[in-house]
Amino acid sequence: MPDDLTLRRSLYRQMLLIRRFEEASAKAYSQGKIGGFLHLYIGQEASAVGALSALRESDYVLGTYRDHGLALARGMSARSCMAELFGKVTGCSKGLGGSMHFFDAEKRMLGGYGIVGGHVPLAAGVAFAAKYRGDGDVVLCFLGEGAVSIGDFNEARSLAALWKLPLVTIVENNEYSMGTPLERSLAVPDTSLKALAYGMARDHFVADDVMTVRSRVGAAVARAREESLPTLIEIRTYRYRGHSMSDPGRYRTAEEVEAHRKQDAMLRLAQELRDAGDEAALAAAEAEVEAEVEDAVRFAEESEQPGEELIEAYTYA
Amino acid sequence: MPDDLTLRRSLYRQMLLIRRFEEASAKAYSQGKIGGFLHLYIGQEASAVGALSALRESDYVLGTYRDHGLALARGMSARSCMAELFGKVTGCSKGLGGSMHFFDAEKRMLGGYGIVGGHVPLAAGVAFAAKYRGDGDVVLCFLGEGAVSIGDFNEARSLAALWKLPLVTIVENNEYSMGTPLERSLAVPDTSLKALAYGMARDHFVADDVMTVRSRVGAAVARAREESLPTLIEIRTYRYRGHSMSDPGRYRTAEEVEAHRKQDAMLRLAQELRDAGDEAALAAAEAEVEAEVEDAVRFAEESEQPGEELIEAYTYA
Amino acid sequence: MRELRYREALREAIAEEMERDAAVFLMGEEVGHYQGAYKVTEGLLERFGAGRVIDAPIAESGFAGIGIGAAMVGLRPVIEFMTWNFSAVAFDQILNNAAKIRQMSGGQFKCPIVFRGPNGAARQTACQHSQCFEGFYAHIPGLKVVAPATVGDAKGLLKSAIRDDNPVVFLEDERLYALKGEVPDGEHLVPIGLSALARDGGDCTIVTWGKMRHVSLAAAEALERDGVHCAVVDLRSLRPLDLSAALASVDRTGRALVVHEAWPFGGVGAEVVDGIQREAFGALKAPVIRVAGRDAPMPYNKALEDLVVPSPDTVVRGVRALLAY
Amino acid sequence: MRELRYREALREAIAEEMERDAAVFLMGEEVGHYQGAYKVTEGLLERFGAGRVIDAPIAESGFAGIGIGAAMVGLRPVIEFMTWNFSAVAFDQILNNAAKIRQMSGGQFKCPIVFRGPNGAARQTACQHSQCFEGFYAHIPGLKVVAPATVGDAKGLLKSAIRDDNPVVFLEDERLYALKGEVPDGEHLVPIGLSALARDGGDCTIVTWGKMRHVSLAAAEALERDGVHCAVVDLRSLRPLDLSAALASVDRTGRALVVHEAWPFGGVGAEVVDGIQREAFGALKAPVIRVAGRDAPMPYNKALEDLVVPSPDTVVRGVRALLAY
Ligand SMILES: Cc1ncc(C[n+]2csc(CCOP(=O)(O)OP(=O)(O)O)c2C)c(N)n1
Ligand SMILES: Cc1ncc(C[n+]2csc(CCOP(=O)(O)OP(=O)(O)O)c2C)c(N)n1
Ligand SMILES: [Mg+2]
Ligand SMILES: [Mg+2]
Repeated sequence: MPDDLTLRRSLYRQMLLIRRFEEASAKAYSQGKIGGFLHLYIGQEASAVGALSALRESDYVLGTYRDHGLALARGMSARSCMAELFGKVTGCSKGLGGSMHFFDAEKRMLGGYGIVGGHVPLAAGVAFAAKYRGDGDVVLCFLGEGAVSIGDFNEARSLAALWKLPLVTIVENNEYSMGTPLERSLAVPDTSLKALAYGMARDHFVADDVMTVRSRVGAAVARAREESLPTLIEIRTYRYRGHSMSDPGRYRTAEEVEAHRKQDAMLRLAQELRDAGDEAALAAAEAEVEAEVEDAVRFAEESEQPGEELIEAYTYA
Repeated sequence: MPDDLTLRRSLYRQMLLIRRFEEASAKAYSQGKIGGFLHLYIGQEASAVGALSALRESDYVLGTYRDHGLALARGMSARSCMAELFGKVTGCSKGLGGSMHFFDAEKRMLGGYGIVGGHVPLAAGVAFAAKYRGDGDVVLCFLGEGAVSIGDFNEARSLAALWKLPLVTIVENNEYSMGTPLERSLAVPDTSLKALAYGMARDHFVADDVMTVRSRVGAAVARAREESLPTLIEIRTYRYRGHSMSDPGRYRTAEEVEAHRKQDAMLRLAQELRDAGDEAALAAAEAEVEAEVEDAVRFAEESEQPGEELIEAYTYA
Repeated sequence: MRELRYREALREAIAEEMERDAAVFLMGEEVGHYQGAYKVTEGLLERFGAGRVIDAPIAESGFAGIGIGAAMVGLRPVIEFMTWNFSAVAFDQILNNAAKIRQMSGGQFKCPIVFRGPNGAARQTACQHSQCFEGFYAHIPGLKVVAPATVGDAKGLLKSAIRDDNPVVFLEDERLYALKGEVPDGEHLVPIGLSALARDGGDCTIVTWGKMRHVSLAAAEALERDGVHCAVVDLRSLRPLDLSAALASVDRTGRALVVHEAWPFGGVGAEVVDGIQREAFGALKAPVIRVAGRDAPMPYNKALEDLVVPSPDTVVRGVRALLAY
Repeated sequence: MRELRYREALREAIAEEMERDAAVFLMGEEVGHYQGAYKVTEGLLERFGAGRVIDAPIAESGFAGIGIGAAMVGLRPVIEFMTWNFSAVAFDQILNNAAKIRQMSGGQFKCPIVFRGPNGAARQTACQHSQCFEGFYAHIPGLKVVAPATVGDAKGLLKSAIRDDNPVVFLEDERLYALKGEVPDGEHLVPIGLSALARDGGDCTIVTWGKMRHVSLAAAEALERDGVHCAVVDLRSLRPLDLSAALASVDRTGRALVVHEAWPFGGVGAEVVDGIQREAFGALKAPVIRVAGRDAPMPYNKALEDLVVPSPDTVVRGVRALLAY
């Protein structure tokens, strides 16, 4: 167990890496070096970083297409992530998956998924397997608040509760599903209430402090590991960028975004570290991360394209 | 508004008709005159009869494959229903649908459906149309407690609540989904609680008294008609027969079934009427219903088979 | 004649039918306030109001089913899938309700509903977002399936689909939304069930639909320069399938190449082969062959995606193989 | 050799593989306490316990997805759909997860899972409960699809499917569960991807699968009495598709009839036609024709159902039409 300051430094560094990595990927996208959909996580970093810091290495993580933050927080290298965005064979999914499908078997990052809600039953299945084997591993599954109306979320929730699976489902409520604000997508905005009629534990909090995220998710992870009980958590957060790069973002005002940026969890943590006299460490982190991201971009640029033989190579095992 | 006694007499007659109709269909099934699946409603009559008595003619009803009771309670003729079971062209669905697919456009019986949960979004759609037109009609949708884990129930519930549709969803909790008792299908046995996190009104009661069913469902219907608000109701009930004719029913004891038969809502109502000095009316009802069912069977036997031209006739409009 | 973009032609079709018939409404994700994920429905919310242009939460099976229920009682829903890939979660509603309601009710109910959205690959959207659904839906009796390739057909077929009393699977293409083309002035309806000869030629018959019409025409032009004359038949409707133009052409050419983006196994492509070899057996100088999307999930990488989706080059190679038979 | 029923052969296959490999488990509705809706899994709960024989609530998409997730991390789930009709609500899980996981993870994860249950018409179960799903699933790269017709193949193919590292769609048939047939003693594996010549004959080649193998054989016997010699090829595996036996036979007969219960448009039947006309073009004396289920939702009425599903009579008529060509 690292002491508090060391821990907060490392969490800060992870948040900073995610932000700089995504700023660089946005730039590369505008230069046409990245194609398809690119969903940025900027603004939500505290949620993934805090939550994943509560896991042990053998635990599992699954998420949506908005998966860069999860991947980096899970310890996947900026190189393999950036190379994946560039569609290179050195990417975490060999350039076949792209932004929405980051996978790393070794890190137990079981992927980013493109069909809203579709990965939640998979997460329950991984939890089922952990329980089947009795190895005490826990599964963390991330989804957006726009995903709670769809069938698969409901079916996974029903089965996870009935079968007491070691699954922690985290709904990142960032107030919008694409251009749809909460009032047009949900009759009841607190999605963690959906645990109630299912006999599942629940929690609900704001991701303004990464340490809070860590401890609250930690409690759910402990419940899953020790009692094999699922928890549904809603983390209130906010994305600063559009839904994806093509989103003009007309559905919200610049003022609204600004107001949220003022609450930025990463800057808040930076301030705390500064107050703790950590100025130097902050500067070091900034420099390290910048170098790491530059290196990742260079690596991605210089890497090879996947060969034609990879088209059918993974259709079957 | 009929006076209480007249009303109870008529409800009793409907319940009796359903029971005798199904006893006759079970007999015909064992004689090989009816094929496919036959899901009997015997034991649950008070639920359909009480609920539908709270509707007006222009309201709509949808249900599952266990739809004979709904159809008869909705005023469909025993002839057209029995002929459908016999697969005759005089049947309510021309012999093309069979037991699971009773339809009657005129009576606004919008069908029995075979895919668990699949009809619930349809019911929400009919309610959407009623609201779209503003004609004040209400939709009653029946399903079993085994259907609440499936995606479509959840999606319809989410949309009906969000869009405030005039939909009354009635979960008939008969304690079993096929051979599965509540404890193996639901983490929380009261399915009406699933209204909670969706901002939907709810109710929950036992179908031991048809008048109670009528008034409680009536309240929900009024809420739908006057305020265009959906309600989720669980009616506790019990089926005396197997899930379908092929069910050996080994998953429950004869004692359990007996205990429920002792609570029979139809016999209870008969006793009430008897106590009200209605002995003669009861006997008359028995005789009438018997004649009606015999006539229905004869009609079904004597009716024509649908012609080959009907195979493709309704594939397209 | 006016020049419009494919997406504008679709918008015009929806707007005209909504004007004409109060029973027509539009429902889907981001169709209203967001103006449509691909701007097909831009301005419709402002024009027709939130009562008839309905933004739906992410619940495709739920709102597809709501459309079917509404259609049963007389409304004429136009349900947008943001892309057809997301119709997979509504597959049961389309297969077991939309396509069955009429038959299982003994003809008492109809289901006049249009399911529409972009089909096939976009650009580097990877395997879950790049699929062709015509093979799944055209297999199902009770559904109609259309895939307009031109701007005029986009408008004319969508208007016919909205007026059709059956469920219609309407396959658009994200890569065609910006395409410009001519649309006749005034009321323009294209009947469902008629193919079109996009180009005539006596050496080989290319049978195709959707975006592949344009790929096939580009190939035919390249071949023309080498003196090879290809006819290109655009099926337009996949169910019902009209092979008359294709068969008439094969009668002359004796050679047929079926070009489609969808996976090779089964599907509409195989059905077209089946029909041609059966109806034109005597005329065929070579077997009917196909140029199809590769039999694999779509890779994200741009270069690989370009190898998976048929291109003018692969079509040219297909024609040459056929001529060399 | 022992004589078993089709359902017993399936049960034996599951039991043997569960004995052999602790990673194999069975999940589905009523598979345990109820002993299986069609008694295929009778006794397995008592034998392997509730930890490995899991009764699931009605949530096909949920438990199909749970199976896929479990398969990703090394378990080998056997997921039962009470009938394949109910797989429609799990279509997205099979299409977008089971068939994609391996490719979209760049080959890091496999998905060794079997989805099994009865396919096609039962008896008078009407339109929502009488459908053939091979056309939908065989279209999808990443899936394997098998349809055993005999008792021996039921056991041997199911064991191979459970050991396969890919998602396998295993199509049984409610009308075959009581069928008796021989099963070799000891370990009996039938490799996926091999068709079988069920009967030889020089006049016409019938290519079929599943229950239609038996219908085709009955037709062939009737024709034999009139001196018409038909070969009957049972494909057994639909994806991968093995046409070698069919092509070898067509080389001799010059005539091919494809017989299947599934709807006529597209699907596996059209794919088989496509392959035969392409590979055996020179040998064909007549076009390849098909005897298929009628292009309509299944009627409940018994007489009409019997007209929709191919019978020995319709197959005989098909062969005669082919010979008369
Ligand atoms: C089944 C399905 N329907 C629609 C989409 C298109 N889509 C992708 S993301 C998205 C919005 C999701 O919002 P939310 O769940 O809140 O997650 P966020 O993007 O805010 O992280 C939509 C509609 C999809 N990918 N899958
Ligand atoms: C999607 C789907 N899965 C499985 C089935 C098979 N099935 C038919 S009825 C039934 C049990 C339903 O139980 P419940 O919902 O409680 O209704 P009840 O039969 O008790 O009225 C099952 C599993 C089906 N028809 N549809
Ligand atoms: Mg969101
Ligand atoms: Mg029940």
